[in-house]
Amino acid sequence: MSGSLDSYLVLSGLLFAIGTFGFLARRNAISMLMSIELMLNAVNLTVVAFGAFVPALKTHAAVIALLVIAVAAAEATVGLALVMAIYRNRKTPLVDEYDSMSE
Amino acid sequence: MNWSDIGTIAPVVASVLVAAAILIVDLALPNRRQAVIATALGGLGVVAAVILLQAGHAGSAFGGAYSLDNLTVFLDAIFVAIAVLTILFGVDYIEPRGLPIAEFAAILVFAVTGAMLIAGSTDLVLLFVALELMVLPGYVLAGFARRDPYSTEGAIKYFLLGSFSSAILLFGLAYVWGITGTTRVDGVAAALAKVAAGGSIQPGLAMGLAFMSAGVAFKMAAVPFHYWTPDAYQGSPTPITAYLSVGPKVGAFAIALRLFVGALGPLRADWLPVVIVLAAVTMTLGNLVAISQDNVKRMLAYSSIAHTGYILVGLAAYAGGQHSGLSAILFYGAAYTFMNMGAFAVVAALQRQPGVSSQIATFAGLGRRDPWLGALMAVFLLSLTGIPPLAGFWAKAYVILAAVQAGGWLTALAVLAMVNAAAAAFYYLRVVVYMYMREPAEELRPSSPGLLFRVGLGVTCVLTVVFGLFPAIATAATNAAGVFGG
Amino acid sequence: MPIGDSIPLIGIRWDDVLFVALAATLLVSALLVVTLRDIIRCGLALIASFASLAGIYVLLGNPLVAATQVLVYIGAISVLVLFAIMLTQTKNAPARLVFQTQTLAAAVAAVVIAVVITATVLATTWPSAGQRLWTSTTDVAHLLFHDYVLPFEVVSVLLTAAVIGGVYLARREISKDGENR
Amino acid sequence: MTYLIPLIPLLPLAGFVVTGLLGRQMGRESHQIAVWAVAASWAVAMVVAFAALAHGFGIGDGAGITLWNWIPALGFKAEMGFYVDALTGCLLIVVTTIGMLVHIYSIGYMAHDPGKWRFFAYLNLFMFSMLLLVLADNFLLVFAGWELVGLCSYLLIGFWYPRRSAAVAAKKAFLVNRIGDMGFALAIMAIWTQLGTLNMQAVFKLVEGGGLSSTWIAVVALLLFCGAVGKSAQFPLHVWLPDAMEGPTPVSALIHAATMVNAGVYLVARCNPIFGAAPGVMVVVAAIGIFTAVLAASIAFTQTDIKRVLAYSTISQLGYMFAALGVGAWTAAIFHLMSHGFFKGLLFLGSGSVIHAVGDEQDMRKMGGLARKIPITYVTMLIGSVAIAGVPPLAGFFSKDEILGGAFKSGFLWVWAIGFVVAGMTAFYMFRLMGMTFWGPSHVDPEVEQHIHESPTTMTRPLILLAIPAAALGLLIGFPPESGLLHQWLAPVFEATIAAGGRTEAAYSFFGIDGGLAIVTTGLVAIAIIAAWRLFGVDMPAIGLHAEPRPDQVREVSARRGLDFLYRGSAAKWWFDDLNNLLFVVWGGRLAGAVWWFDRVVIDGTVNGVGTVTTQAGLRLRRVQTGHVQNYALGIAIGLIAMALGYFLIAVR
Repeated sequence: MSGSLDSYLVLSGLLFAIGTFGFLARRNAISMLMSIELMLNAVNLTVVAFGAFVPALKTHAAVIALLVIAVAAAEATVGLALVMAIYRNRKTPLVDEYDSMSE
Repeated sequence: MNWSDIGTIAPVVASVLVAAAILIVDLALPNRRQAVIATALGGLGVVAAVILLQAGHAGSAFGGAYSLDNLTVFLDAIFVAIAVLTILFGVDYIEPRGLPIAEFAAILVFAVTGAMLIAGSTDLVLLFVALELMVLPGYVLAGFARRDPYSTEGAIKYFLLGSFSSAILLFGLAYVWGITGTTRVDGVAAALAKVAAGGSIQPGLAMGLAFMSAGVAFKMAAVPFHYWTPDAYQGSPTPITAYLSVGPKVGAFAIALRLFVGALGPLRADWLPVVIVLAAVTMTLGNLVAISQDNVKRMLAYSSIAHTGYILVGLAAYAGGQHSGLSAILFYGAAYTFMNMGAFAVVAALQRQPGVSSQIATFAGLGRRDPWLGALMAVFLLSLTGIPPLAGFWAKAYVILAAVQAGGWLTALAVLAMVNAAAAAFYYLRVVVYMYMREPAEELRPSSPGLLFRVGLGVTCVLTVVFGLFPAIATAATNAAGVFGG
Repeated sequence: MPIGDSIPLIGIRWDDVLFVALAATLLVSALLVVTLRDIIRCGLALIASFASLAGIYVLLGNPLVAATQVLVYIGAISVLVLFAIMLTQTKNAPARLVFQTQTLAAAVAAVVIAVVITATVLATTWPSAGQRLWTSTTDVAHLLFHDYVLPFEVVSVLLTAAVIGGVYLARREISKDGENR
Repeated sequence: MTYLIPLIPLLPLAGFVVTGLLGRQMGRESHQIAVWAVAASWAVAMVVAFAALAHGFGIGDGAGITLWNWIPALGFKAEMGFYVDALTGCLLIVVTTIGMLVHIYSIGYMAHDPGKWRFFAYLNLFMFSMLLLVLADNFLLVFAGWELVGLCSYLLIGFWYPRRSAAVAAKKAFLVNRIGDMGFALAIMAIWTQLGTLNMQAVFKLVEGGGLSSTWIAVVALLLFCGAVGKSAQFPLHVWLPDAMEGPTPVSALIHAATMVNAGVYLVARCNPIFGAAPGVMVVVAAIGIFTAVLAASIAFTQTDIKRVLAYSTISQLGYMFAALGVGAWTAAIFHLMSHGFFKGLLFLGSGSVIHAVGDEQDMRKMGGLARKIPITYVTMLIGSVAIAGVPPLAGFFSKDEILGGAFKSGFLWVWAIGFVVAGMTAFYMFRLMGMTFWGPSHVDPEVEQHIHESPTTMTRPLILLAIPAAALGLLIGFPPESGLLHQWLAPVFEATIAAGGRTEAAYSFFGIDGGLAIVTTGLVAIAIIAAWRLFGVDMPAIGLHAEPRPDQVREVSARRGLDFLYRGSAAKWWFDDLNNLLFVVWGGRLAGAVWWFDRVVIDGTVNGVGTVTTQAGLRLRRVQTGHVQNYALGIAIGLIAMALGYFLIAVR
């Protein structure tokens, strides 16, 4: 089981779907951010799994994973800063209350 | 890494240095905004010079991760022009609102650096990282007026959806990488050529394509991945909206060129139907919704969605076997950049005084209140409509002609594009009507923008007209840039 | 390995046990992240899922990524998230305040995506070696500073830009901004 | 001489730029530059036009000048160039002459309008666009001019924008025109994909050389005709022109009577090698043209707004021109275009003078008896009416006679028959207009009546100057019929097409078929004029017409007349009146009413309906944009799933 690429890819797919659900369902901006982190982790798991089973990709996977982690960190920085900024204006982190521009 | 590698990516290095220089000047000389602006504009001038020096040269650096070719030079030039124009338009707007120029300029230059990297990247990982470098500063810029609820609201929506789509794009990239076994564009293309020769594609690859297409479609604001556009555009400070409407969009099409044309070119028969549907839905929906907008910024946002659709027609024409579709995309990108930035700049000029809204009523009587501004807006809007002999006409003509040449379903797409172009006249000219055929509701002072702003407006207007009268000037470059990769 | 590859008597491989355990932890904690009503607990569950993922990376023979996962995700990002939670003073809330009105649709969409991915994965023949490969850290370093040096440099620029932008957005106001629409 | 050509459009363009940007500062003198620019352009155009006419250019050997190569890309050749031959020359004469006179007229007409500078700027821009359209040597440049005249028309119809109806009319004109423009654009695409060039003369050469299959020729011709239908307000795209009368009267005269609406006729005539090779399409052209002619004429019967009568008359006359094109009477069409340009321009400017005199009143029921009060306007308009009615020897007689004769002799008997009826109808409604406006008792508001005065000389002089060609043009260039000066000029342009059609024109026979037709037509016209005069021109106290003169309230009037039978003086008079009544008012009125209903409800309704549906769809779709970021995200997720399924479908294909 742990010896097949399929099981890891399915695992990462499930993680991605859980992240998607969180992103679509949660009202809190920070919860949505956490969901995005889950999705990015799913991507990383995919990458590392490919690296672990496909000889040509062996070392590359680690590098790509590292770069993705760094990008995720940058995204989190900007995202949390934006949450801070809008919290100061609106006094709520609930995203669906940010609808002053509907239609 | 060696010196020749650095030489190849010189424009990117230069623009990172410009961003650093802006911040250093701001630290060294606080409250000297002229120094900051001079540094930014001068630095970007140097970047432009470096790009021009590279024109005609070709090469690759970092083991094939980055390629210098005519496409890179052409796109780099557009991106630098976008940066310069954004700064020219931004100063007049940022200043009265007490926002810092240095941060604005530095973040903008970072974003443009990312865009320039996209233009030259021939490696999937570099492509993704460069994309993030382009969009992350974009989120910050969208929320740049951080005390303004609209600005931060637009920014957080842009950020959340943008990150969501980045994750989707990345997921797709991971699968394509896993199947082809390489991140280099030419390697991917070679692997996929084998796949394409073998007949049908594997489900895993199809899913990777789907996720990537969705991610890229989001970045270029194609329907149904466009939802972020109206809110982000309306909320952002207007000169930044001008930037967002062209910078990330041309950047997204640069990705499309490098990724779909360069790497996924062998599979173009597979993604052609998707692009056709996307193009058709995008331009139709963008136009339909634009018709019912009363806020000019929002109207221009929807119109920019429609323009995405027209540009996608060029991409579809390429996939349909018509190589001229690529130069058509590039011409469209250049023409769209100048006319759309110009249109947003006029909105920004009106909003120079804080508190002026971008509702269409603001434009009532502009033709008499401010004949120059009105005339410029009219030129930009007519060009966006596609009325000859302005740049927008040729832009549309080229993509549609390429589609017609490709034949088949693309002929139907071309006809649909023409129907859409005809319908679009309705809402663009509505603004013209307001400018020339309505009495202003309240008497607004004529806005007298600063010198820099006027220079920017002049440049966009002249280019819009010149590209219309002498499209040959641009087509020489687009034709050269349209033959890249394979 | 001194204790052998598989559990004595039952014959299940240790690896498989570990994998199942870690995968279960990962999925359960991830589900908790998206379903718990108290956002602080969500944050803690997030840390748990990051940790179990690090374990899976080790299992996949990639200790370097595992270490980075612990350092960056648990050490930095989680802390940032927890800080943000504190700063926005979000409290425990009833479900209707936590979830969107479209939760059901979201669940359906997520399930469809999960099914699509799973089906695709199972329907595809992967160019797999059939066994796990171990990644040497030296090779990674070599590759990072050779093939991937440009993306690496770009990431450093990206982090710089993110920090500048983040600081600008999050720092307290000094001057008053104008308004616009 | 060729180097003079670019000056013709560039002078008005310069005038537009200067007036547009500096006009407001020039105040009362803001018209100067615009008027002088057009006058200079007229002078140059006259030189060029007469040089071209005297030279006798044929297809492809006209005087051309290429300014620069417009687009070299895409294996595509289109030059920024101009081309002048005899056909261009004819159009130049009409456009620049009427354009100049309208400019002069507008000095007086718009004297008190605060937006005068804007008006003159637009007029100049229009002149530039129209001249560009006429002079262009390739289809793309024609298209550019085509779009620009549409834009100017839009700006000028809506000039008095505070009137809501004006803004609506402007929008409608633009949208309806866009439908036609799309046909034109598709035609350009088709030509380019099939022939690889857009230079008109090159295209014609290729078509004549058999470079295009007959199917494609028919497709291209039909698409081009679509464009012409929109611009020249032919059925079913005619709905915009009557509404366009909301614009200032000089605009109606210049754009909606004398120049822009002729663009469609010009385009078809210019593309005669293409149309000549598509006989099926020619029948369509003739049918649409003659149907429009009779439709519009019947509507003109019952209109009470003086400008609307003229608008429907214009549509009707344009229909005549298309009928002429359709039957292959090319020269006759251009002849009618020229003579119509002059007399309809005259009539519109005259109506403007009338409206000016009676205090901006356009309802003819509130006019009457103006002949003595504004004599110059009256006399010039009378000349125009006689000319359009087709009374010999004025311009309209010759051009109309040639069209009818052409239709008859080419075997299009049905076209001739309908055209013959329309000739009578034209005379009738024009003299109804004259009667209601100038003759009989006055129904002008007494308060306004005191202020009725003749217009200033800047307005009357253009009327007099236009009356001269309206009266004399026919004799000057159209006599002797079918071999006059105009025929000699235009022969090289059309002879190849006519020859290719295999139709040999019989010589004009004064004492044969042609003379007979002319006499019959003239007879009908005379009857119609007399009928209209009796009906609308004479004061009839016996039946109380002066007390309640509402000729449009047809049934009411006729019912009264039935009761008043005994009061009648003579049986002959009764018979005459009643026949007229029956023929032209009761039946005609009912028919016209039905046509009017059809036009307003069905055709107009369709046009408006398309707009409403589009807007509604936009509003519905707009609701998707809820402002909630998760709704957007869900949309993206659904799009992602759809895209994945799409790719799977492609993959298993």
